[in-house]
Amino acid sequence: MVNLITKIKDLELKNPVMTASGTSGFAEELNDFYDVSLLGAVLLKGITLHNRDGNLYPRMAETASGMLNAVGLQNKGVDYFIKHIYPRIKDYDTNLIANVNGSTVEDYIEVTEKINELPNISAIELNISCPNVKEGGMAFGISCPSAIAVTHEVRKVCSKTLIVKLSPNVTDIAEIAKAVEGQGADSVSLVNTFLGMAIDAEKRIPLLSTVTGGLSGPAIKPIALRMVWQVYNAVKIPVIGMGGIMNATDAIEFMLAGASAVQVGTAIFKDPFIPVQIVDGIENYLERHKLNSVSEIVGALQI
Amino acid sequence: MVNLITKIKDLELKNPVMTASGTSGFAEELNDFYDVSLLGAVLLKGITLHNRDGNLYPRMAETASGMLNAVGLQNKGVDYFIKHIYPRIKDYDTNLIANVNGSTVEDYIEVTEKINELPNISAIELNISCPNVKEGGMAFGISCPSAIAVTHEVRKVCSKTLIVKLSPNVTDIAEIAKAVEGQGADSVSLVNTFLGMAIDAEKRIPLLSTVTGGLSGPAIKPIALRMVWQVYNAVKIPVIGMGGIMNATDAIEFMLAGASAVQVGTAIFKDPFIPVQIVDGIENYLERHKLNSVSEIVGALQI
Amino acid sequence: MSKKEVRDFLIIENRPLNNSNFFIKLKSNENLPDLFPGQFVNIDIPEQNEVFLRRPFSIFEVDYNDNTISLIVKILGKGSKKLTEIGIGKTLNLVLPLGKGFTLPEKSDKVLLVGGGSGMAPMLFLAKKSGLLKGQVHLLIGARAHSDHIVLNEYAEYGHFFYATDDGTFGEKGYVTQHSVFKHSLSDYTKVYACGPLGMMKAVAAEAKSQNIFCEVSLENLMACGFGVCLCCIEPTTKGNLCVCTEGPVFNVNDLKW
Amino acid sequence: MSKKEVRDFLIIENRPLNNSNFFIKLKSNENLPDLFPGQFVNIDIPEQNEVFLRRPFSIFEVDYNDNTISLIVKILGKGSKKLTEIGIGKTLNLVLPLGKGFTLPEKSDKVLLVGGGSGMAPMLFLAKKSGLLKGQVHLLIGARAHSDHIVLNEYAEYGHFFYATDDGTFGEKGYVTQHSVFKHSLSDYTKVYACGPLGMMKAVAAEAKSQNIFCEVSLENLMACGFGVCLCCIEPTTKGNLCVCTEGPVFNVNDLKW
Ligand SMILES: Cc1cc2nc3c(=O)[nH]c(=O)nc-3n(C[C@H](O)[C@H](O)[C@H](O)COP(=O)(O)OP(=O)(O)OC[C@H]3O[C@@H](n4cnc5c(N)ncnc54)[C@H](O)[C@@H]3O)c2cc1C
Ligand SMILES: Cc1cc2nc3c(=O)[nH]c(=O)nc-3n(C[C@H](O)[C@H](O)[C@H](O)COP(=O)(O)OP(=O)(O)OC[C@H]3O[C@@H](n4cnc5c(N)ncnc54)[C@H](O)[C@@H]3O)c2cc1C
Ligand SMILES: Cc1cc2nc3c(=O)[nH]c(=O)nc-3n(C[C@H](O)[C@H](O)[C@H](O)COP(=O)(O)O)c2cc1C
Ligand SMILES: Cc1cc2nc3c(=O)[nH]c(=O)nc-3n(C[C@H](O)[C@H](O)[C@H](O)COP(=O)(O)O)c2cc1C
Ligand code: FES
Ligand code: FES
Repeated sequence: MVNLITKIKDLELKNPVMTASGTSGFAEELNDFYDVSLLGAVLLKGITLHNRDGNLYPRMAETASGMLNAVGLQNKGVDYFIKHIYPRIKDYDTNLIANVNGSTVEDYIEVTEKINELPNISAIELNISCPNVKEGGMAFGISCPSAIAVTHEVRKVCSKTLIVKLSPNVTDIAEIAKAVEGQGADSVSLVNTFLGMAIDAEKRIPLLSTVTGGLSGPAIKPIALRMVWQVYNAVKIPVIGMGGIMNATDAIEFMLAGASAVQVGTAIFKDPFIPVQIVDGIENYLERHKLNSVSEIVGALQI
Repeated sequence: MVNLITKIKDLELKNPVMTASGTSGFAEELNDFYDVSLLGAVLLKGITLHNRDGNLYPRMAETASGMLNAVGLQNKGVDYFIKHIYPRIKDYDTNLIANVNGSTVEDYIEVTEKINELPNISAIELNISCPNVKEGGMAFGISCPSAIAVTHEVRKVCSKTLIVKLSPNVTDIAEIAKAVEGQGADSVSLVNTFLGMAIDAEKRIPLLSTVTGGLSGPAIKPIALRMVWQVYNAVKIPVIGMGGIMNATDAIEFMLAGASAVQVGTAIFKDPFIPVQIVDGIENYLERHKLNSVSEIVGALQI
Repeated sequence: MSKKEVRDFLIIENRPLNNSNFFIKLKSNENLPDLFPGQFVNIDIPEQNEVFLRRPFSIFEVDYNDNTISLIVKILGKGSKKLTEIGIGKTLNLVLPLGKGFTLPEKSDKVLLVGGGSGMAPMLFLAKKSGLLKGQVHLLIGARAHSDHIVLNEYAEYGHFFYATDDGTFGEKGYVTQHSVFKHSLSDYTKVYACGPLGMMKAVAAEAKSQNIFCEVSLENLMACGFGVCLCCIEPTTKGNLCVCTEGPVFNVNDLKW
Repeated sequence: MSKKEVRDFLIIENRPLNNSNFFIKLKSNENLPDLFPGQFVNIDIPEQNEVFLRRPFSIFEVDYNDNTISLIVKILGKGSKKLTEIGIGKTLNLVLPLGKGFTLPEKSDKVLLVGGGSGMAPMLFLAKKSGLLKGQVHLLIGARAHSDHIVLNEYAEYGHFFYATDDGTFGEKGYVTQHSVFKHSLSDYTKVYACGPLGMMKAVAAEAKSQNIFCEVSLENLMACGFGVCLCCIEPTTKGNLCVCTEGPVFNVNDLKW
């Protein structure tokens, strides 16, 4: 039996496979298909301080080997989450990780303070990389000073494992990773979506109500993999990799590039079972390669 | 008959379709398939001051809807080009545009000076965005000061139309575009390839000899399109768009987003006739939409 | 909510119904879950370089005896076209059952089902499943021209059919909402259901609303996941932005912001 | 250089030769250009979501009378697998003719053709096209085991065949370079040609070089374009980095940096 246990600082996962925020609802929808306790963690959909309706329809456009989304953090706000959703999901036997969003540093602090009180939330993923909101979001994640500012403040009120989710829409992602590491982030997760755009040539209009949206899926995998490798070589904290992972081979590539764990996003739309299949596929890979523990492949790329 | 004539500053193209540098050799290889005079322009493969062997094999990896390359500007140097290649191609009845590269500002200047002497080269594309060379290349294109420095110097010695080719590996491409516009660039072309990476999970090695390489093809189209739109809205000079264009619809999307002309790169590897088919497809689109001139669709996206 | 599944089906029929709509019958090895009119499946399109996401299609017919479901697929773009080209004996991978179906009519109801094109599929399923007498079910079917009409004679036993075409080549000339059944007798019905082009559904809804008649429509918003995790398919409603894939695709028109 | 083309071919045969190699015959509507042993075609793989670029395959047989070309395709990954699954009657899009072929032998030559797996294809084409008497052509074919061998009896008239298998289940046991023909009689040949796994070609090349025998090999470097524009397929040679797709795929081993 190979050992799939993965540690993100103090947080222990039964395996390195998580779902990505915004692609797996509040875990309940996946639990309609299978027992989510098969997964290392489920990232909950992005939460903000107040109710957000999100952006107008259409919010989605298919692209070559990928998709654009412009959901814009639709959610009912942190209080609704705590009162109505958390009680329903808190006993799932997996790690639930909250994805915290804000338009201002104060927003981030307040949401974090509230989530921090919930015993069955294992960790907080600080999303400073949402490209689909007018204020805040990605704006925090594309410059070092703002990334530092928000991480610094949130760290003070967050006693749980703190993961900072990075934007790929930057010149030097390693620099941002180092900056948030310096503020006490326990881990960085990357990448969020790439800012992209799609057009209906016949109608001469954008396909998204917001004109631009976030690109995800296999199309972005080569860039995401490169970024994970760069960040892994720049920081000491564990890296969580994602971006276009569709199968176990993809997941293993991210781990070889330096990811301690992976998140699976858009693939879930293709097939909600993919995260579970990836767990099996990693186990199988380790057995075939006669490795005892999944930690042995983390950063094991031979250059 | 619709009017396909396109102007990039003083440079007149019979239609807005060019090939992209590094994907169409020195025009001769395409001319083996069809008469290159059907095209608006052919971008010649990147030229440097001295002979460059390029990077080691393997230089290529297929990815989802795209490919990575790590050619590294293999070429025999500008003098060889002038003596041996230019005489063979100079009479093709299309616009030949030289793609100029360097490791230092002095390199760029010297290559430009030499190319500037060649009467049948219509324009110079200053490549400050090659991700596959250790020195220079993309390093110039990812910060405003260095982009300004090289454009400023090259402009002084370039009396031809000067196009600056931008890197997408930046936080704010519009800022770089404005910076080079300020130095007298006649046009900007974008995007060059995205820095990416691919791994052989079984062998645990990178698929490229250089570990990272440049991502091109349909995978990047949504991001490239967004960047063209951002740059179009930021500068007054004509924008040349590219990144994953595979057919006339893609080309028209780039033009609607603001590109005065387009370049077709990786698609040529799939089918060398694609640039020609795109010319026909644009003509057909204009007729169907009862438009007289291709210039009417440039930036015609309705927001 | 019943457990959702990802399941392979065998294509056992794939044939044109008219120039743009196909009938596709799929068979499973195992028992089918309960499926209701208005529910849909999400299909992975095989062997197509350009389609990335699944494509949703309403369930048209279900046979629990031989574990088959049937669809009516209209060729709209790359994915639907590919579906109609895949040969018998090949496998399709489906996610099902998805969405909430129509509110089934009561014994006392008299219903009008308004359909167009592939929007026929859930209407016919509903007619069959309604449990009403033939006289209680009127089906008003619209199309551009005669050649676009899907005529399925075997459904004659489930209701009375009325036809409208834009060009008058079959049934009455004009839109469904201009059809005599709709214009003059709408108030005869206790429930109106519609599925088809958005413009048609909006016109039906407007009339039903103004006459205060119960009316449900089935929306076809663009979907990425189909099971409620992506929030791409939302429709603005009086209860906020709701997911069409889980809170719909069937909505009471009173809840919509039309 | 002859004009290059992008052309559709019809698949008229597609059948296994052994457990991993397929024979695929393609027919064109129009006359074929001249094609030489060692040249290749670049095939667009249809109906495969995961293959983006074309895949290169050596020309095995050409029939100018019925405008057919044949290939031997070994299943290596996604693209080659898909090719072997595409049914007769379907269309494949090819770029051709690509690359430079082998230097054809002179009338006085005695040649040894060393092939392995799908590397047989250009070797058999060369044997047929050489114009030499059967006695002047020796073909030494290697494989892992008997079941991996491709035996094409109709080629017996073009040369004498010798076989080697790693496990001794067919012909002599061992690598081709350990075969008696190779070990003891290499100096009998005036020209040696090889196509197959890199290790095999390198071993053959080393021996031929040491004995100063003319030797050409056909390389299979990864390609993006296949016609000289991308510079991805380069091989380091005494003349610098050369494109395998235009300056090769056939190289004289003296020019290679092996
Ligand atoms: C719940 C539900 C049930 C459906 N039931 C059926 C059914 O029973 N039979 C049937 O034929 N179709 C049905 N549809 C519609 C069907 O899903 C689309 O026709 C199909 O996804 C189109 O895919 P494509 O690849 O052929 O088109 P694409 O190539 O993806 O698109 C072609 C063009 O159509 C537009 N388009 C595609 N899908 C939609 C959409 N859903 N809404 C608006 N515009 C769209 C695209 O933007 C594009 O302009 C249903 C849709 C939903 C959401
Ligand atoms: C000039 C030339 C002539 C050829 N002639 C023939 C022929 O006649 N018959 C035949 O069966 N094959 C031939 N090949 C090889 C053939 O092109 C590859 O087997 C095919 O491209 C593999 O595609 P795939 O999608 O099946 O494999 P993929 O799924 O793309 O790859 C599977 C694995 O094989 C590796 N791989 C793929 N292609 C190559 C390659 N060219 N060199 C080294 N490793 C590779 C990949 O890196 C990967 O690890 C030829 C290649 C060249 C360049
Ligand atoms: C529809 C959709 C909604 C998303 N919502 C969120 C979100 O709320 N918070 C967040 O941090 N990331 C969000 N993301 C980004 C994903 O978590 C992930 O970073 C990205 O999609 C890349 O991974 P993938 O290619 O595997 O999908 C969303 C992505 C998609 C496609
Ligand atoms: C194999 C290869 C070589 C390239 N070489 C160059 C080059 O020499 N100079 C340059 O400016 N861009 C070069 N590029 C980038 C292309 O010109 C183009 O910017 C990029 O590929 C995006 O367009 P596409 O998706 O249509 O290929 C190269 C791209 C490829 C794939
Ligand atoms: S399609 Fe994803 S939530 Fe409805
Ligand atoms: S494959 Fe492109 S140059 Fe050889």
